[in-house]
Amino acid sequence: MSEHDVLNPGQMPQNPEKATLEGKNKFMGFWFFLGGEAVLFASLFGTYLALNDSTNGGKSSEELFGLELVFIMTMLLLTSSLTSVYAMYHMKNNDFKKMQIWLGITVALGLGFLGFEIYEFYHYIHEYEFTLRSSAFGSAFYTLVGFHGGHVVFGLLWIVSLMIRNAKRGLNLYNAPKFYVASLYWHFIDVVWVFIFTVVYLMGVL
Amino acid sequence: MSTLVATNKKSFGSTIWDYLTTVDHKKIAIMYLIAGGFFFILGGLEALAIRWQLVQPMNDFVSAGFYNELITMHGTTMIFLAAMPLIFAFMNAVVPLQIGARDVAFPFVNSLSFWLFLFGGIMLNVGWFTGGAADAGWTAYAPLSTTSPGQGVDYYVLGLQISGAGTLMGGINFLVTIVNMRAPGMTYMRMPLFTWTAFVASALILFAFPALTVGLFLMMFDRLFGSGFFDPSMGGNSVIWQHLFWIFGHPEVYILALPAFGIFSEIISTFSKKRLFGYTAMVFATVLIGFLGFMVWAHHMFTVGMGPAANSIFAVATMAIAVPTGIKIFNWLFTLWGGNIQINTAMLWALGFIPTFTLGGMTGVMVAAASADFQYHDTYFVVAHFHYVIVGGVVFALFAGTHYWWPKMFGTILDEKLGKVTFWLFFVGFHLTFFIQHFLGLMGMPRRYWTYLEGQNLDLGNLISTIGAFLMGVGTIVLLINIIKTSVKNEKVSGDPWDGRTLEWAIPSPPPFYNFKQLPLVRGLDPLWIEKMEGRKGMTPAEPLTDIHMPNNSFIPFVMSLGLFIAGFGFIYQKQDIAWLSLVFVGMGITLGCMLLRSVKDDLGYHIHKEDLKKEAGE
Amino acid sequence: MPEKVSESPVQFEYEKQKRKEEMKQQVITFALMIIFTIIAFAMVASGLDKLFVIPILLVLAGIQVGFQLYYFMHMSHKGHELPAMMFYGGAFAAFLTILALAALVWW
Amino acid sequence: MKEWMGKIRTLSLFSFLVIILSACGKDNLTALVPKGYGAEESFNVILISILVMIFVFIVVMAIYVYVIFKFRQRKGQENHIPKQTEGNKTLEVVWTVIPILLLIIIAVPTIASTYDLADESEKEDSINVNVQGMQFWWNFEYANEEIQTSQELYIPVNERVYLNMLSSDVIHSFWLPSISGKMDVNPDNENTMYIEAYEEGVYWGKCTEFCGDSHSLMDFKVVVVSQEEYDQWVEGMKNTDPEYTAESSTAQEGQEMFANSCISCHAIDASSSNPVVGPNLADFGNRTMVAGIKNYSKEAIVDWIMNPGEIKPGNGMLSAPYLQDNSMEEEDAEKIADFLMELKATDEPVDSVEQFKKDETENNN
Ligand code: HEA
Ligand code: HEA
Ligand code: HEC
Ligand code: CUA
Ligand SMILES: [Cu+2]
Repeated sequence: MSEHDVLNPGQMPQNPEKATLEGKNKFMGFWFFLGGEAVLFASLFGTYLALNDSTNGGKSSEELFGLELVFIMTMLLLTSSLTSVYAMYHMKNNDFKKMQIWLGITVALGLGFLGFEIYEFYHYIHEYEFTLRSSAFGSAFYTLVGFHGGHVVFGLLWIVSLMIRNAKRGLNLYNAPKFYVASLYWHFIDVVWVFIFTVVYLMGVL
Repeated sequence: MSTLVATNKKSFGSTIWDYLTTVDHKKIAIMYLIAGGFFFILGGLEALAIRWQLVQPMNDFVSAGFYNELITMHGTTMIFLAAMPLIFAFMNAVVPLQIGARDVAFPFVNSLSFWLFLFGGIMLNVGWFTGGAADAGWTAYAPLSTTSPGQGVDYYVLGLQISGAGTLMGGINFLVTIVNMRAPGMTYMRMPLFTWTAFVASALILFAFPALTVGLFLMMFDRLFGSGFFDPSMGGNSVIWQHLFWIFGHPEVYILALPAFGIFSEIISTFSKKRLFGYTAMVFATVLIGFLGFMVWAHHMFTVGMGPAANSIFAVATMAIAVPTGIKIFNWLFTLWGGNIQINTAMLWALGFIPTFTLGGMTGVMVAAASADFQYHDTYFVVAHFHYVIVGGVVFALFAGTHYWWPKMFGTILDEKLGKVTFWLFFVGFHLTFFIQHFLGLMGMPRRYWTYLEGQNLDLGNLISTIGAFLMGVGTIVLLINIIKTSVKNEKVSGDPWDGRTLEWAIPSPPPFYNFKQLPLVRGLDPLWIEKMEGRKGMTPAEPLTDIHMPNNSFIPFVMSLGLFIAGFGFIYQKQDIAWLSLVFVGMGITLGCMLLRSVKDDLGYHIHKEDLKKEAGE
Repeated sequence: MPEKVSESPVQFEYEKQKRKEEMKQQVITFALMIIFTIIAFAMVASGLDKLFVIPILLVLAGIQVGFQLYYFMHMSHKGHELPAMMFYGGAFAAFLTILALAALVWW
Repeated sequence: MKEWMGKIRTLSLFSFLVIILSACGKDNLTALVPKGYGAEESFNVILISILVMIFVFIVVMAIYVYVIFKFRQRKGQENHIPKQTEGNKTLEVVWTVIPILLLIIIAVPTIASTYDLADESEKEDSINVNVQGMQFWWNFEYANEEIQTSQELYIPVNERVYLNMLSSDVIHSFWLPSISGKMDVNPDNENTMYIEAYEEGVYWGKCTEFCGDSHSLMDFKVVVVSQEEYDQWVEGMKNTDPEYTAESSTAQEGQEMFANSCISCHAIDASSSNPVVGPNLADFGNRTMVAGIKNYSKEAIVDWIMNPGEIKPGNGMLSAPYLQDNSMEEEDAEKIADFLMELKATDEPVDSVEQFKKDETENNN
């Protein structure tokens, strides 16, 4: 069996993402990478916590943040996590079409999230003149949230390019790990967001 | 490409192209060795300049500003561009062979790691030619670094960021390789100690480097985009940088030291003709050192003013590391005990290491005593401590590994006589240079002093120290001569010149590009030794002869790294002229384009056919 | 770690069924996560005391992350021992980092 | 705790060690001959740890030397295959437990003295000095006396003096090896440490945190005087006069030039209301050194005025206008020096300073 063939249900391994050595490596390597990412974001969170009162006379978190927007963003991202679980569910069922659809929904939700985030930043900058250069707090805020936003952008680009690239040829053992790993990445983005909305926004307005 | 073309003689151009595109761990190892060796000499020359400036009080061989560039680049070069890559050279050359694998888990990423390191290293040094290299110390404490004029520190930030990305990928690569690619029967507790230390060091890389990445990002934003993380006038705090740097920095020293311990474990066991004493304890100690290594970073910050509680906690945690390290020292001694010790050059380095490192470790525990560190900190006592562990531990290991694995990597054997000359010159020079520095420190000589006043009783010690440094230089030159001589003579050796114990010695030197024709069946610790003791010549295969799947060469890693290199200049100079921002887009475009290309273009590799393998074997 | 391959369509159907069950669980997990989020936001909006709310917020966040990892990212499945170990390694280093930066910087 | 530590120190082995070590190093600069509370505390810990380390090293080296000689390959034995031992439980326990015990021996006094040296219980009732570190000099403001001085800190002997330290640019570190360990001087957080000297004298202080080009030259002195002298000195400092007029005629000319070129950065009275731009010169006539590093003499002062960048690369005085337009002649500088040498808080320098100057000039000839 060549790795390139589209699989029929009878040939589908239980875990297509780990059926080949390459897949197994990718799967393992990506989890390790996420372990490193955890430290990366921790460093950013730590910096944020150290500096969240250093407003240097400028705007503080209480004055800036509104919860409505963040709540909507949270819902969007949480839901997109579920939809990507659906996508992987259909991948394992070897149902390529449905997987693509669910991934599409995931991307749409992610784009929505991103749109709100851009709006939020725009708002802070233009309404409050709160920027990266306003204060150490500003620096820490934009860097932490912006880093997360950057991850969202990268995740979206990644998933979209996978979807386009494989649209014609369907699922096989060569690309299954790629889809799986991209979905892990997406979940991780959500994990980080849980801490961002808790630590930055909720604790910020308290 | 499915025939075995490797043996054909090739033109110079195609050899270069081969190395630019290779994904073979053995060739990547050689590139790491050459690049790391080059940077070692560069860092060494910087060290010699440092020592020459300090040969007498109020010397004016170099200016204050240039001296600061020298120490910064010496430290940075030695740690990031010499010691780490040389460790990576041996990890690449040896780890896949020791676990019986055909390559690392991600050959493409492996080559990317190398090119990122190299371009990052070049970037760091570009500063020399554009008005001054980084001059804020290898630790780049803010706000000195964030306010340092010129572009030197920018090159430091971007160079380290690029090469750090390479290192991080390398770490993940080795983790996955060791987890997934072991030959049948190679359980974790049968892995050679070098592989174990590579494994733990890779885990440390994975968890330590992200902190540096973040630190460098923050510094880059502060310097280039006007943020205020470390700027007190914006409410920032310079101590954040110190924490981030040392959260990375302390594990970093064990990233260097652990593989060094691994190298010595292999050598001591091979040349005592004994199995490593207390193998299980050695593994346990390695893991424990790695674990504890994460909880002690603030011992570099005892004088920062963290308060007595934090100081005490970090002091005690630091001292705890002496216990697993001591376990290692005694296990090595008892491996020697009752052995049949053959003292050749590689072993000489190992034997030189034991007392030297013990001294360095002991001064480590001394500086770990917080209230005593109020005296030692930032003096030559600390300089002496860390050169004892880093040179006496890591550099000795690199020299030892060079002699030990040279046959495996190049198929020739380094000259023993010259090797011993190198050792003695370097060893004596080393102790002359650094032993006296303990006293210089306590006698009132702080580090990073470009000069010292007359009449402070520091003259003699510094003179001796400088003389020692030049002896080390001569020793290194002898090694270079040795390498040239050996390469010119080009006398081939067998696959197992040392009567080795581990799998890398079970295949020819240098190994064929697919490493193992058939994966070996591992039946215990020191698998080759076991087979030899049972009268067999080599390993029993674990599989029938089948087609071997190989990855394709690729030029993408080189281009991808080049893209980041280009973008780096854009980041640095956009501060002066926004037009430079275009370079950022060009560079990042190249890199992201390469990633996209890599992602959408299937790279399935190729197969070496069974028949060709047979033909090659002359069947 | 040889992966089980579903030899026959019958077995494939069986596994499909199993996955369906699991998927239900995922949806329940999701519902819980939404509820937790709403609780968190509501608590903040209600203006309760800081010292009371913050620990609860952190616990809720912790549970949510556990859900993500164990259910959405399948860390509870077989073959995730090493990923789990590595991830916790990262989490450990992460914890120390946050603690240090939050507690020690201004001491 | 100090008692039993004291007893340990009298052990003959230690006295021997101390003698050897004190042979190295310059008096009042070396950390090996402690003459103050902090340095002594640190030194005790250093001694204890050295003792432990000597023990460890002897054990390691004994085994090491034995195995190398005993088990070295002999001629004709190249193929001998020794017994392949796996390990030894008892031994492994031994070399795990003993180091732990040894570490405890070091850890306990370490923690005790770490806490002791951070003790701030007497801060309220002690002399408090606000220390300001700058590239590349030090300013000392006596919090209760409303006076300030630069480069040379006067403290009474056997008194705890609390230093509250803050930097106005990059990080520096205040190190006084013979009297006390060091503490960083950060730009964002004030650090407090105390010093207490046992003997009168002038002590060398160094900046130990890398702070730029002249980091190596950012020396300061601590002048330890009797309580009496201290009180006189403080009194004198309080009475320094911003309107002071020079006595000799050259000095008067010098003063005029000083008023043109220098007064924007340098004050000639010690009031702490003067802004801290350049070192306070109120007591300059009694300085031990010029700019912290040059032996005190008129030539040195002239050299400094003419070319401060040569002496301390990158220092803050380089932006002085007279240096930008090269308007200073050597003779002018000499006159200014005459004026500066007249600036004194007390007619005679304190004994310690006098002694120090004598020693240093002898030393360097
Ligand atoms: C390979 C690199 C390496 C290694 C292995 C070590 C190992 C250790 N280091 Fe070192 N260290 C550095 C590289 C390294 N270090 C560098 C580069 C710096 C300076 C960075 C800078 O500021 O630029 C530094 C600085 C440094 C400091 C900060 C000093 C200061 O700036 O004031 C401290 C403080 O605690 C310290 C402690 C230790 C300790 C306790 C160990 C321990 O791991 C040592 C353990 C080993 C032994 C103890 C010997 C063997 C044990 C026995 C024989 C058992 C019995 C022993 C006893 C009971 C004591 N190191
Ligand atoms: C792996 C790390 C490593 C290594 C191997 C070394 C090796 C050496 N180091 Fe270094 N050192 C550091 C890491 C290292 N160092 C760090 C991190 C710092 C702190 C920096 C800072 O403060 O920021 C430091 C600082 C430092 C200082 C303190 C500077 C100061 O504080 O002012 C000194 C001074 O003596 C010194 C000396 C030396 C010497 C003499 C060697 C020797 O062992 C070098 C021996 C090698 C050679 C001598 C090579 C010679 C080669 C030739 C001669 C070849 C000839 C050329 C051709 C034929 C082409 N080092
Ligand atoms: C731009 C401000 C500035 C001006 C103007 C200036 N100085 Fe200075 N001066 C400094 C600074 C800053 C230092 C401390 C340099 C160092 O040690 O790093 C200093 C140091 C000195 C010292 C050494 C002080 C000591 O405590 O040992 C003397 C003497 C001195 N200046 C004299 C003068 C004279 C005389 C003039 C005028 C002709 C002058 N200065 C003009 C800033 C200035
Ligand atoms: Cu100030 Cu060094
Ligand atoms: Cu450390």
